[in-house]
Amino acid sequence: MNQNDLTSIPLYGLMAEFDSAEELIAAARLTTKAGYKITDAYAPFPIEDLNDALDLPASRIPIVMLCGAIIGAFLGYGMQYYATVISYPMNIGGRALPSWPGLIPVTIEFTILAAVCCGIFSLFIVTKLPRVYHPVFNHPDFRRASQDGFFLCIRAKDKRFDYVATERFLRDLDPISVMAVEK
Amino acid sequence: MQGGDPPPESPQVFRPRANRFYMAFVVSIPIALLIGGFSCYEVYRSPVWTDVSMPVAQPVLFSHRHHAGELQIDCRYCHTSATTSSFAGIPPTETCITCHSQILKQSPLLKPVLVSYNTNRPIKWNRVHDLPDYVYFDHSIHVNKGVGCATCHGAVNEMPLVWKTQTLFMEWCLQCHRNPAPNLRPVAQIFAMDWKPPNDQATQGPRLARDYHLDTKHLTNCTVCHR
Amino acid sequence: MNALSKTEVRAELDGKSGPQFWRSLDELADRPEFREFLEREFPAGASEWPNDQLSRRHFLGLLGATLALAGVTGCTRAPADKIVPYVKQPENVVPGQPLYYATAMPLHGRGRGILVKTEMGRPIKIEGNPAHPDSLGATDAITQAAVLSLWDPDRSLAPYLHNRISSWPAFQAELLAVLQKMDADGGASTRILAEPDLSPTLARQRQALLAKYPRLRWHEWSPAGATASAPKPDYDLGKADLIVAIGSDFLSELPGSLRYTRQFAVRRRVLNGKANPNRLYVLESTPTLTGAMADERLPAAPDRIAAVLHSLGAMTTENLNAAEKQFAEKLRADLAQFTGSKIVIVGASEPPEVQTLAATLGARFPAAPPDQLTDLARNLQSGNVKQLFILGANPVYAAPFDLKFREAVAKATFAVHLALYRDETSACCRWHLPQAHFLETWSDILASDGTPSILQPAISPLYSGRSEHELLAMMLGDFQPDGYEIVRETWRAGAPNDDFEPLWRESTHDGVVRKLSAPAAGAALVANAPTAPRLEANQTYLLFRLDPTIGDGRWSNNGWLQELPKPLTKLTWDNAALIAPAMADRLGLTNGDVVELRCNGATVEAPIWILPGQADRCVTIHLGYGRSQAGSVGNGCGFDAYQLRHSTTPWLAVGLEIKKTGRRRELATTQHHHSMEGRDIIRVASAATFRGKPNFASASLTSKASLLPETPPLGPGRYAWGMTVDLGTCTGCNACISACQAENNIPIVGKRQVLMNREMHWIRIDRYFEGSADTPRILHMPVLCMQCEKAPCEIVCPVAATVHDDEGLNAMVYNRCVGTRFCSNNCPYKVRRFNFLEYSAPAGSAFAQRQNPNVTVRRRGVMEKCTYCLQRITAARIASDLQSRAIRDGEIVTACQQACPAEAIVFGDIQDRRSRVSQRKSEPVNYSLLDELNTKPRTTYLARVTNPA
Amino acid sequence: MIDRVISPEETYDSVNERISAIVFKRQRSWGWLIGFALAFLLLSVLVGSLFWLFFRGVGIWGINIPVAWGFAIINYVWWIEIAQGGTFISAVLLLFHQQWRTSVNRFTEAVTLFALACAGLFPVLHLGRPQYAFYLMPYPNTLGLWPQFISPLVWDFFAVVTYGSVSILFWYMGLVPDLATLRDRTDRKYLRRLYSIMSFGWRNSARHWNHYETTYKVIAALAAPLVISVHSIVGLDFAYTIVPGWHSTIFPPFFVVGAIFSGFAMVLTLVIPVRAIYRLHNVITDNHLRNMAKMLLAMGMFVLFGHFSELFMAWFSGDIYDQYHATHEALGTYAPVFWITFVCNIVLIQLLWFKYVRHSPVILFLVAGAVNVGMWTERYLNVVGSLHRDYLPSSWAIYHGSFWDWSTFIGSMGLFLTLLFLFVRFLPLVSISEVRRLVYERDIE
Repeated sequence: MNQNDLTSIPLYGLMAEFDSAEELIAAARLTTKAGYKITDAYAPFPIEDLNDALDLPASRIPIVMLCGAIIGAFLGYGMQYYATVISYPMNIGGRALPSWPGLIPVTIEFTILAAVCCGIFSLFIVTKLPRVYHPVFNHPDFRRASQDGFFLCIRAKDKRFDYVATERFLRDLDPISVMAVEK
Repeated sequence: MQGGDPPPESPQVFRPRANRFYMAFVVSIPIALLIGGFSCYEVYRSPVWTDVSMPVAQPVLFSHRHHAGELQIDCRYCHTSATTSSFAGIPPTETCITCHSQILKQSPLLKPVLVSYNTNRPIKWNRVHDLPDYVYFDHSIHVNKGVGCATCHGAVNEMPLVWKTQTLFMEWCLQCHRNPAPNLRPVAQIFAMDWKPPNDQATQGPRLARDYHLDTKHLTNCTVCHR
Repeated sequence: MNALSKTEVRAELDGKSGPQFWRSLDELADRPEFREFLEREFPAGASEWPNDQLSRRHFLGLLGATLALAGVTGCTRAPADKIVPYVKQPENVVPGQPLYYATAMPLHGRGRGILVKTEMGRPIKIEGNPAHPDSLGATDAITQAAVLSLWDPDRSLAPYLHNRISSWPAFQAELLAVLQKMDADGGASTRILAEPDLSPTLARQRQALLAKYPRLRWHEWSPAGATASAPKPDYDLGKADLIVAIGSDFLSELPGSLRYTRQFAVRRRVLNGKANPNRLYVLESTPTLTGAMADERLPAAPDRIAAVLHSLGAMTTENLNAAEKQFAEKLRADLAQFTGSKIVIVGASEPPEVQTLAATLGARFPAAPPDQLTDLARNLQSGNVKQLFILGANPVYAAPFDLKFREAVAKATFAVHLALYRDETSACCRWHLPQAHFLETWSDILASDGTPSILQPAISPLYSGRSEHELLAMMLGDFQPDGYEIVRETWRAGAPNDDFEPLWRESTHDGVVRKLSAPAAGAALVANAPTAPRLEANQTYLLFRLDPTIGDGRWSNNGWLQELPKPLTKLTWDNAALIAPAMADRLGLTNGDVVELRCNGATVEAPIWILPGQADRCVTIHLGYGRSQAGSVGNGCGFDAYQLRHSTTPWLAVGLEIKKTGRRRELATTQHHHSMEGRDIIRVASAATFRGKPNFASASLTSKASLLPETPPLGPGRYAWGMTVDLGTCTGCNACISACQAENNIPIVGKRQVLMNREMHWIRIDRYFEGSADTPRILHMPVLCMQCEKAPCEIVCPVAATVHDDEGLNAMVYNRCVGTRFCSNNCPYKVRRFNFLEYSAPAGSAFAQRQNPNVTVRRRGVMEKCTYCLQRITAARIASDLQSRAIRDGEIVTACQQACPAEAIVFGDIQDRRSRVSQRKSEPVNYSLLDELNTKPRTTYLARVTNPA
Repeated sequence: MIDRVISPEETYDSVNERISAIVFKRQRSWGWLIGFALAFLLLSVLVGSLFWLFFRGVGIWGINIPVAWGFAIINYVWWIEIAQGGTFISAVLLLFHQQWRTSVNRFTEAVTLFALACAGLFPVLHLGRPQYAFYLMPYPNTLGLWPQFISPLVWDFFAVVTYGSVSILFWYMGLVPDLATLRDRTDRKYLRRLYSIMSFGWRNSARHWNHYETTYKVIAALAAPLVISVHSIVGLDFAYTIVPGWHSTIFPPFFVVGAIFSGFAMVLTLVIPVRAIYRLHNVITDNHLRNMAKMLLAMGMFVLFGHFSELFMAWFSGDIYDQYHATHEALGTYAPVFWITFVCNIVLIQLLWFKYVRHSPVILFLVAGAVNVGMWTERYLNVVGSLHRDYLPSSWAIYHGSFWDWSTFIGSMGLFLTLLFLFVRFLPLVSISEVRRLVYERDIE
């Protein structure tokens, strides 16, 4: 194939498939070293080493969850305080108002529930899921990514992306195959 | 889930637009819940459920506007026990006859009344203000402690057929039991249909509350209305 | 009156009993015909009164019906409701305000003064009449429950001819013919069997009748053995320092018992830190409430009672066993010591031998009631009697078995039976006539001390009932009898016409007649005294007693009384053969074993109930059960003790044989465990101990520190309601339970549910036995909601359905309750009751008419409990607020307090130092139950101070 | 070391195949059909009982005053404690890097969910007026009223709701990658779409895995205190009161360990047959069973300690009511129940000291089953034993479950089993992605 018709196809990126997790990790390291930023890897299970290989920043979702927890706690206690002291104070078994130890359990539950919901919610946001159509699925063998395939993808929007150069670069990492993925 | 088939040779499961459908679906769930909840909340408080301002048909076309409004007949003339008993009292047929043995004897509107009087069969009125049976409301104490008829029953003197002007929800009872002052009237004004809170109600209300020995702390006890 | 539709209603309900009966009423109530039927009933009843002067108590069925539903809790949106006014409003009826009428209730031939509370014309509650000597404002359980019988849909609704529905005119037509026959023979072949009511009007009519038909014979009989003529001894227990009761339950079974209890209690009460109790000796064969109050009690078989009494006279104690000897010696010493201020009472049911011995100690007793039934039965059998008029009595069921009364009645060609129910006797008579309930009739009756009262109706007859006076008037030729005029005529004789009216009005208003006089009541009697059995040693005795709740059987169809736990056995819905623990061991019997009792040649099968304190060799069986025609509630409960009752030995039979059958019968009791397990629940001390250590009840307790703030978070309110229960004077008579049931719309649940421990009484009386099983000390303790200031029930309720109000009431908001039952678990006193099923009377049923419109009727799945009669507190608060004054001490009286003859219950504001309840609480014997739990109960107890020799 | 939790001959492919085969290859398994039929039968018993319950009211049960709580609460506690096991294995063991959890966590989480479904049923059923259960929920109402927040039952309500939602989220989150695997392993168009939707189009991107892993761990970290709070609250339902035998500070921790105890027992009783039926010995190795057996033993000893401390406090406090309860429990009305509990929960588990027992699935299965029984009778003792004789002897009474008590209880097992049978049939009952990772870790070792 020659230069001009290649550029005419809208590209998502170049996808290289590897034989094993180890090779994928190694390849990912080199790719990052080579200065490619907008890259991604696909493996049938989470691999810690991939994160620094692609130098992915640590996820910030826990911070969101922490905020959620704090908000939940205040909501929980606040609601109970309002109900028992402000909205309709009642003499329950001659207990003080508020009898705060009794309000702790519900506060705890609120805290945890809020944190977890925030976590799940932000996970959807950062991963931009649900997304049932995605260019990577155009790759004929991509179905193995969820079974025993290991893929490395360099995105076309990467500054240093150049079809020919990048393809050669990937081939040098001796993958099973390198393939262009259309948008 | 829509999205249509991708071209047969493609390994894709869905077409691109499927993503938009999916996202729309996901987002719509919480929105639907919010709208549903809110509308329940609103409907329950709306006349659809509470019958507020919905005139109630009666076996006799009796017009409060005419009797209480135009003729200026005092509430107590018919609702005799309002000041002395828990139950305000519905006038016996006799009461109607006292006047109507002279006036409008022949009017067809009056027929059911005469029939009742002659056959000794009572008239079955339809309740307008019907509290649940586990709520014990006492007219006498309210009327004697500065709560006017119109405060709860509205301007009956302008109603041809009577309707509810208040929801009679517990929260409605409570707002007055918690802070009666704005609604309190001097004894003389209790049966006045046209009473409006004077400009100095802010000062007069609390004063009346004191004079009537109202103890709001006690008024919010469950035992005041429920037994 | 549409008799036919009534028979249909009856048909619907026939053969149903207990809960099914309530349910079927429910189904019935949904049918339009039935609603129409109800509506037709009540105004019809009203229009029957021609007399204008009576119009004020016309029965206002329709408005009544709407308000009766005021009890029913609606769950969701309220259905479109009708509101129905009068056509002509009776004067002094204010809708929503109750009216009280003073009248009297006939009981064992004597009258007990009562006040009837009517709401919108419906009698819903009976209170005692303070002005009446036999009430003094108190009532007993039966009086409280009588109002339920008024509303009983099983009551006879119309005259019946040979058990086929007929009418009064039809009866009068026949009566006319009969009267002509009687004129011919002067009433020779005519007999009247009446209950021994001490009623001047009845006496007057009897005399008139005997004058008109000189050869007519009038018989008086009741299974209770009471007679109008026999003079009853009357006592003033207040004066006595020493009381000796020999087989006499004077605290509960005599017409004057309420007064005696009041007098007795005065002496037993700890007042201002001082106690000067009288001393009570009780010598009896079967435990009674009086026995439970005794300082010295000796259970003994009749022959041993005779022996003990004899030894007192003979100044010797040989051939007495240790216990008897001890008792006899103490008693002899005290009899010597307390000369003058002593009273000896002997029971009417004791054998003559004992009575005569007791007389030597100064006991007065009525002559053995002459038995007039035997004579009647003989004459019936021999065919001398053609016309028989039975007024109220039920001889076919209750007559001694040897008289074969069923066959006897059949011999009379014209037998007429006037009664509340179509019972066993009605079935055998040519005519059954519906009797008007005593709350529906004009009459009069004397109290045990001879004070007359006028009975005035609180409501016109619900059905076509007539009073016995009206029937007698018919026999005297007046076929349009008017009960009102008949009674007035009796009394008019006593006063010149012009001042009669005010005196009459005063008498009817007060409930006792002071300034009018009536002809002395008394009857010409045919008597032949029963022959008493000889008291041989080592015999087994069979004792007959009236049932403590349903009496001689006349209350069998009263659900409240059926479910009321018998004071000592705590049994409900059943009677049993009571035997001593020792005897049970000998015979190898346990509770519920069915045995065959053989006596006087008759046999009956009865379940065994072992009762500590029962005398050895004595078996007690209660009359009144085993009925076949009582009604849907009473049919088939228990066994018929009358089947063993011989006319010659009405109260005591000798030579009883007991045979095990191997079968068992489940008996429903409300208390399974009878020992206090050494827990400090009921606190008792002798007068001596008390003088040494007045605070013995509370001394042991040290107040425990609490981390929780002591004052309720919302601060105290205007009042702080509290209550004291005096265990020293409580006799455990059950009046409070019955009163509470009437006041608070408490449903009955039936035997099955009681067996599952689901009875609903808000106040119960715990009964414990202490000491040896043969001669135990019997202790009573009324337990109701303690209204704890630190209520354990409230903190566990997830929906705030039970919370405190600022006056210290532990409120129960039924419509908020979701039924987790957590509150009951956490209540250490277990005073909460739960509607496991739909127990309450269905709306539209006759019983719903009886319900107190000021108390919510609880539906299925809701917890309920005592709230110190909140409705009465609210009423008083509104009344006082309307006058801008504080509630006065004693202005609020709870239902239990009002009924209590011993004034053991005191209620009031504990913030007010001068209130009676505060004073009671300041007594040294004041203590709170389970106070180590720091629940801070508002209900506290006054420990019992006894006075043993 | 690691090959003790995954057998050497397993590869990515074999794992994928073995597990997804259960879902895809619907080979005629009569066992499953019959089992499902039975479960469904029991479920219909439940439905019938509920119909009668709502028609007549809770009076159809044996409950009374004083014993106002009966089977409903017993079953509630029993089920919710069973639920505990799953969360503990999948969450707590995850935090402690116990690799052996991976092959069982999916299944145990499912057990958690279904047990929770049963548990959640009973608090509502046991209400006298279930139609008003929503009163326990804080929501804007026309009454101006709120729940009574210092009631343990309100705590319970929030605890169960939280526990339920967190468990579902946690469970489903773990499922997503496996659903993606299923999506990619089938060629049936509609199945692919279904799984594609269910897996939100998961594509195993390293960037996603990064966030996924972190969140999963944090949620696990939160689930641990959650389960502890939940079971402490269940314990407080009793300890909060003043009932002799309930009012005891040991209860919250006692209930937590009791929960882990019965949780593990139930997992064992279910895992042993399942792995036999679906021949999963390579992923769920004997070693898994041994570990769980050890946990069972450890928790059993904690439970024993709980009992002991109850007795000790009764004696030590000098409270006559507690003392009476303690002695009456072992010797009184419900002595048989007590001794059944004693044998099942305390005597039998001592067998687990022996290697032989821990190594024999059959005996393990029996012991675990006994513990399930024992935990139920133990709750019976807790609820009924304490209530039937409290302070005033006058109100003491006997309680025994009615026919409808039993039918409701057994019916609830039907609900549980039905859900379980559907689960093993239609969803991967072992986490494929995590086992794949095991294979990987084994290989690099």
